[in-house]
Amino acid sequence: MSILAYNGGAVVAMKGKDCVAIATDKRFGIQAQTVSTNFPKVYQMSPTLYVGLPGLATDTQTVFQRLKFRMNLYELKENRTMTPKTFSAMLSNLLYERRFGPYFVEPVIAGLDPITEKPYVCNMDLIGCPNEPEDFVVSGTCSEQLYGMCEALWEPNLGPDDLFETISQALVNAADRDAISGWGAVVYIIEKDKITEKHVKTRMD
Amino acid sequence: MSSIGTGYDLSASQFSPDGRVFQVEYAAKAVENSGTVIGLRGKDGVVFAVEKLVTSKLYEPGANKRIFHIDEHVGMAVSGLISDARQIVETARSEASSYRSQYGVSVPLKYLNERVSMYMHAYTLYSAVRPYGCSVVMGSWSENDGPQMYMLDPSGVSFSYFGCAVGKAKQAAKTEIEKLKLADLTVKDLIKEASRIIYLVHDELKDKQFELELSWVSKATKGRHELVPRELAAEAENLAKQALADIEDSDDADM
Amino acid sequence: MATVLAPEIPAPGFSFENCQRNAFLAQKGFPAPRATKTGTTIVGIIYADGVILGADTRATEGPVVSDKNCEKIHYLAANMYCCGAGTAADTEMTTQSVASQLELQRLHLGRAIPVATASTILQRTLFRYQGHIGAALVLGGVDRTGPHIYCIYPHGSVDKLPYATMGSGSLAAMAVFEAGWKANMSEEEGKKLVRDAIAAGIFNDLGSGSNVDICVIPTTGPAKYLRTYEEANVKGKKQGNYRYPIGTTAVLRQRVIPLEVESVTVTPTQPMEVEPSSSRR
Amino acid sequence: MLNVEGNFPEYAVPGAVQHRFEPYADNGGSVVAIAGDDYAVIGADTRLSTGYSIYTREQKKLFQLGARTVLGATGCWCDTLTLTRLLTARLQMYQHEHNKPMSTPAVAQMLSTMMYYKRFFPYYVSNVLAGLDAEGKGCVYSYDPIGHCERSNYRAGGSAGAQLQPLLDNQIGLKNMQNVEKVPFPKEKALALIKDVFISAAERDIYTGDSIYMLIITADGIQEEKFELRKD
Amino acid sequence: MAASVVNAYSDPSTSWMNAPHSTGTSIMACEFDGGVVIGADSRTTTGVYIANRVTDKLTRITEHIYCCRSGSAADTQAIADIVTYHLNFHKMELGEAPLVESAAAIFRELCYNYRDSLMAGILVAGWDKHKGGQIYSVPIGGMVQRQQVSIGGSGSSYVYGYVDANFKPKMSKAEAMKFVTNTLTLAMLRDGSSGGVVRLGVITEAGVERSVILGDQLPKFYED
Repeated sequence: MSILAYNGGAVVAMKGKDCVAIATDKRFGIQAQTVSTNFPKVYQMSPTLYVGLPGLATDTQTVFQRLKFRMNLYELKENRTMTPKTFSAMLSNLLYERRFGPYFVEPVIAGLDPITEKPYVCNMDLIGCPNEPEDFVVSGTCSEQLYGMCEALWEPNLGPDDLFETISQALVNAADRDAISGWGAVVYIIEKDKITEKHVKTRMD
Repeated sequence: MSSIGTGYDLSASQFSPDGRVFQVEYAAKAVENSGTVIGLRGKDGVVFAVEKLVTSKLYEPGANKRIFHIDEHVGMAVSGLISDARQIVETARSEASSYRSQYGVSVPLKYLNERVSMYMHAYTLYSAVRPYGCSVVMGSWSENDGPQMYMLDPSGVSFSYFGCAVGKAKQAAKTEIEKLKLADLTVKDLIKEASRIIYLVHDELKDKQFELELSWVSKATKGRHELVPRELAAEAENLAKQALADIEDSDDADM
Repeated sequence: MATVLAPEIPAPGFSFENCQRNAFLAQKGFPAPRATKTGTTIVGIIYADGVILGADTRATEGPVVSDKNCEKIHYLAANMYCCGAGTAADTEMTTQSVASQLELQRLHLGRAIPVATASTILQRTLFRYQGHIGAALVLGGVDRTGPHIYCIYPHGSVDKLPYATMGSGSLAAMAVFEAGWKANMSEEEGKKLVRDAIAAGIFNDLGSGSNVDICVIPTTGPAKYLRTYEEANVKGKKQGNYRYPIGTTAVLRQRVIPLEVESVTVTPTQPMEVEPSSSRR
Repeated sequence: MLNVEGNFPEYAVPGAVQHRFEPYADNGGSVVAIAGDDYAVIGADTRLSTGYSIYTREQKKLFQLGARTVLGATGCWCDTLTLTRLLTARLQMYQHEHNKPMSTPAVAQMLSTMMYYKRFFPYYVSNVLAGLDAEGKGCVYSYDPIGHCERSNYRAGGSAGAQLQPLLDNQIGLKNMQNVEKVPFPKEKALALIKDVFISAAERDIYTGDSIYMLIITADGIQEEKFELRKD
Repeated sequence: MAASVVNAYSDPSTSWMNAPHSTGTSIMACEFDGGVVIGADSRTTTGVYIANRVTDKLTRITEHIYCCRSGSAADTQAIADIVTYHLNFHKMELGEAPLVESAAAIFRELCYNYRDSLMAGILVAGWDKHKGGQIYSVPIGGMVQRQQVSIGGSGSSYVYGYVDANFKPKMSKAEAMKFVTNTLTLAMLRDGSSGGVVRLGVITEAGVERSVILGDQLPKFYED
């Protein structure tokens, strides 16, 4: 059993028309036992920049705090908000520093560029290899299921509401086919003028 | 000597107005006070002869020797402050041994000389340290390079010589050495010549007693630097005394 | 020790902080997962007027394709590009680090850097880590001594060749090269040969796929990085429609966080009037 | 000393190297089957691979076990061939004994027993059986390598099984969707869905691709259909 | 679904992807009247795949000193680089061409001190004004041994007999080159890890003279 499947969990992010969406399940478990159903893996780093950190829960929290620290330093020094691309590079370096003793997280980044408002999604493996596709990224214990769902459901230029439906159906149906993901889900729809946070009703088994 | 005592001679890191580094010159002076050391390079090897002054009868014979072994094939004769010289010997030995450990062959004298010169020169640049008060002569013989001899000064300058002399009676010794046709002489002849010159230049009035030290490195010793065997040394010394006696007789005759 | 509560600026270079913990976990039956690997077909040839590099664009995590259009031809310098196979993060980071070292050197020396320098830096970096940095690279570039192709293996050995292939698809690509390569090919012939070699890898090797990227580096003129030179494979046209009517997904609660958008006026920036530095020299 | 055998085979002392016999091989491939009220559709990709190379791009992985029953099998191809050979032999014996062909549920049960027979040295095969049952209704049976049999309306199996299954749950099982009412799933929609689901699988699974070969089982016989996929 | 029993990477047909890059190799050096002849095959393999069929295993250290590399390509290249750097630095200090013996001593220093992590069998051959043509063999353990003729690499085991039977001291240059070519060809015929072309080098006081004998021009021997 891989260490990435010790606590379970899954994250998916998709690009839409002038918007991006990022969704996470809410399970926290120790191997087969579910301990909490309120442990979302997505954190807000800046108004239009979210990061999802599925994997080993302890590393999820450590990496988030380390990221927050480095980002605060950056924003204090540069006196401007960090663009998603720069944030990815920073996260990639943070993970690659530990190339030979890695953190067990496979992050997903979703956001709008604060200046150009262009949607941006990216995911990485546990040692920070960035992958910045045009459509969607998946991560977590049911990544194969998520790939199958997203590959079929995603279309270019989906509006915020359609994007919400698509990403939710992708996550929920994929999580249902994975014993250690699910137990509630939350979706963030990020547009340039507002963030919509929706808690989706899912099976709780 | 114009700017003596004007404060420019206190540190090795200062030039006097006329461009001299007094500390180095004073170091050379220190060398003058010690016994005479001569080195002769012949056809098939190198000979060292040292006039080691004995300032008190209480000394054991052979104490404070002034000829050292640096490596199997390299000998060194020293003049000036003996304690300074010993540090130079130590340095030369460690250079030679590290070369052998790294490159697996014995150190070429040309290279060793450069390294030791650099070392001595380093002490003439800074005020925190004083230059070495000694001059050393290094000699070696090898199949490929033949006989080689270098003399190093406190300034860190060094030259390769056929014959050289340093110390108390260096000038007298040099005039004698220039008379010899060194290129044709073998080390066997050279130890006799060297002894003769030492006895000749030795001043009985000022420095009553002295011990003659002799060493050589040649084809005959298969490139190993060794002290000259006792009987050969004794023979050379007697011939030298003989020669000195003849000269004194002829002086009486002149009168 | 920089605890999470009192974080410090990270020291440069690798940190081995988690090694002990990870070893403990591995011993407890949780082996470390595999990082993204690029199965990959990468090639490089020397043609009449320089070098041509080629690569596929598929990155895999075991049997699953993680990136369908990743960039495997990395910029090293104006006159040099480097294709990477093996562990994706290693090729990415190694080439980025060497690219910055080369730029620093170029600024320092004031002249273009020879390809051999990049090859040596890469070789020594990889040798130092004894193959643990899993980067297999085809380095191609031109300098005043002409065009060069270097094959650099993860353990730190280098082959200098007129044509080379690396990665899981290298056998398929090498077959095409051994049949088709000639000295002094024209740019068109070269591009066609490289395209064929990559296509051979894409179709016959499961670790390679998607598109063909090509990069032509002529001795005269700038390098031309032809990203997606040919889209060898296109996703099938979906028969059905999978758009959900709004409201399909059951929502427990929701909230909207308005963002006040600072007045963002995107004005094309004028280059600041400053006399060019070169005139000062 | 640096372990010579591992890294430098030509310096290894012959005879000192231990090669463990590996009984299984994974030749990839995926299967999907959908059962409707009066039909059953089963499709499998036609790529046979080993490691990173392809044996063939046109290997049919569907086996007709009677007029109304088709088996889709992927995984270790040598096991598949052996299993299907034994199956056809058993069908023949049943025909001779009972003077009538086996019904699909009967075949399903027999397959389950045959696989459990090798409980401790399993066939490394993921099987999906599709057909019409005695009443002519569509049925799909799926198996794990040691014969556990489950009947359902739709099932995906093989190397891209994990990628295919959730979409079938959502589109056929109408899972997690509000205000949708269950309506019998037409054959045309099933065919379209199989094609779409394989298109997604070919994108993301390196062992699935080239083309799919489908059999549509209805009361009046079995038609076949081919559909091209990406070749990389 | 049963977990995938088979690990794709243990499958022999893909083992070449992660096998390190090794010079399987047949190398040789032979003293003759006036200098030394060195020779090598040109095959480098990763596992069973021939990664480079035109490798140059005769690596220049100084104008008059070459080394023949066998074993891990990475290790031998790194060692050769370090020795080249060190010896050229030494040449500057010395002011004259370094001794072949010194080069061998530096190779030994590296190969012995790091013998646990290196896989390198190196022949050091060259000419210097002290001892003329010399050959020093530095095998895998890191010892140094001067020899009049020396062979190395996995192909050498096939030709020890031929060398013992045919080596004569003080051969002429032509004889020595013929002898080395024959030996290497025989090794390449029998050893799977050796092949390609034969690269030769003749090192005398005048420097080095390199030549290549292509695969089809190699001498013919018994082939059933």
